[in-house]
Amino acid sequence: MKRSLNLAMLFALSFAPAARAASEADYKAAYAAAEAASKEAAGMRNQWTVTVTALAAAKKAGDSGDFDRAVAASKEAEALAKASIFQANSEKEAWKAMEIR
Amino acid sequence: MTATTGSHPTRRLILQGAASVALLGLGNLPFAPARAAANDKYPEEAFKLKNEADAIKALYGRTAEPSEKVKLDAPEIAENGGVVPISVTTTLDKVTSISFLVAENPNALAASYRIPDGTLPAIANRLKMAKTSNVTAIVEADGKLYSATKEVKVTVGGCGG
Amino acid sequence: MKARSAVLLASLSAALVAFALTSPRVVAADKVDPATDAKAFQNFFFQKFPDVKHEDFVNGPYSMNADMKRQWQEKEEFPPYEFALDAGKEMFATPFKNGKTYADCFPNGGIGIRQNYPYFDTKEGKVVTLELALNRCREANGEAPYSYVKDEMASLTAYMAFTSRGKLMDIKIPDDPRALEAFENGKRYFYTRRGQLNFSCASCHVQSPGERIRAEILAPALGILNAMPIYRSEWSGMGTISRRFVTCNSQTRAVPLEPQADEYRDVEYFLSYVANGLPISGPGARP
Amino acid sequence: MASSIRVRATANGDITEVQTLIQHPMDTGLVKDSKGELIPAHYIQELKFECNGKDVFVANWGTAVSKDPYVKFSFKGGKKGDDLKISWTDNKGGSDTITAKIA
Repeated sequence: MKRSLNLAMLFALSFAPAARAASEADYKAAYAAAEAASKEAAGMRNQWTVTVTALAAAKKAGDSGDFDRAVAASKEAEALAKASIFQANSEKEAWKAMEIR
Repeated sequence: MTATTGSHPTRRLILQGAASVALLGLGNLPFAPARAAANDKYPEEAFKLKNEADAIKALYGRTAEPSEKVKLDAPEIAENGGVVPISVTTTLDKVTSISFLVAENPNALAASYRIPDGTLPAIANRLKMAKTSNVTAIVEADGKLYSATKEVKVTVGGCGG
Repeated sequence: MKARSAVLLASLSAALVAFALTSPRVVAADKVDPATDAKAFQNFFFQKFPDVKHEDFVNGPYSMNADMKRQWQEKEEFPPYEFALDAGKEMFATPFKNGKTYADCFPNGGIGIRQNYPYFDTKEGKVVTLELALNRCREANGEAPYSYVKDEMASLTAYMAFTSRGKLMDIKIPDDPRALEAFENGKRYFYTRRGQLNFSCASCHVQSPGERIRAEILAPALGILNAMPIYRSEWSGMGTISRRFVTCNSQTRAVPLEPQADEYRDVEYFLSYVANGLPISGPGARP
Repeated sequence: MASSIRVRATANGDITEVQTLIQHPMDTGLVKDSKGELIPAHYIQELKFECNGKDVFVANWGTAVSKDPYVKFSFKGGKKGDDLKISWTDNKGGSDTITAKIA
């Protein structure tokens, strides 16, 4: 259980509150970063459902012009995607610890 | 359903009359034996009532007293609220009707069975339960009502989506 | 933001390295040895639950809890999968448009063979599951394939499982490096944590079988596929192995792979092989 | 279409045990479908068993009876080979009936 606490800490810490009102450019950049991370996670066949929903929420907020919420959601999606990538990489070896021998 | 009411208008009116008398709370009046056994018509009203006591009154016109002679078998924790195996047996004789009620369900009355003579007073069935609740079996024997109650816990399964 | 996450990742990986060093079995024997793995796997459960009869493990949660077992036995008197079974029997006998039937696609006419599935197809170099073989049979006879997670596939596999009831699981791993790799890949999938809840199949079915996850009792991993396909009260319907894998993934908030993806075929191969010697009890009824 | 009623009636001595499983959705009318609309109530209200011209069991069901409902009871007076007529009607006027032989 200790490992999942680290993971939860990682993705909780990575929310960055946006200081000033976000512009469309901020949203586009944040969304692009999130999308790239999400694609990478999917490529490793270890995508999380919450990443997909956060990304969708970001797009919806972005399309409706609410760029503050869109940037926040994009950041969250990116953090989740990164966490799932980290999980996939660390599990490449970590699974052996639980294996019945 | 409608066909039957068409052909027996008088009987239906009598029943509605009797039902309204019951609801007026003149419960202490000794009811005409016609209400003694659950009559053969589908007890529409009883199934619509939310509260358990009202449903029993609407169905049998009296209240039941708990009895050791009624053995209700139900799980401690239901493996799934949608399929809860519940059964009842009783050593009482001259049983004419058995019903099952789930107090916390949207409608308390779940099922009601007519037991013609020659049929053994033992039934197993599978009921749905909305949430943790008391399950009660009612047995009508020789014109009197007996009951047994057991709590069955119900929760959602799985680790969440 | 960049500096903070770098520090964080560094601390995390440090913790991980420490964790890896302390765990006793850090040196993994690289040579894949399914027979030893299966023996170790079975012994783990036999020792963890000494008073559960070996063949009882195939009854999943009901081998772990008396109150649940009683509810199951009551259901088994007239099981809810009865309709799927009858439908499957009828479908199995109904000829395709070209006059052939499923019996022409399977050894022994498809009767009493479920215990040999999944098998490793040396021509294709991949694991072939019963569900895949059924759809390939349909396509070979000009019929549209069934969905892997819907009732038709469940009915067919229910009937085929029923004809094998009581036979012992008998999965073979040919002496072919690709077969060993498929077994290892299945084992890796089984133990790999995924989803935001960070669970692997083993987190629930090895570490805590018999315990509750809300209302449900967790089934032991040993023999967990022997009862497939299952009628689940929760779905109030039948579930194939594919449906079970897909829903388990989404419960841990991992995006499921497409049904019959290589990983799923391999993990089914692993789980079936380590259950060799335990009886087929499908179709099953579960909470 | 095969009948929706599955029945096992076995007589031992004077007592016949009857088990029935009926294929029916038993919708409560309180459940929403994937599109969020309420699935209308659709449940068996009455299930009748007759043997040798006499009602041996009558079930009145509400919406709290499980999907693909099951019921088990026993009665005296039936013997091997007798006919057992089973019929149900639901709140939408649907119905089905079969006659089974007591084994």
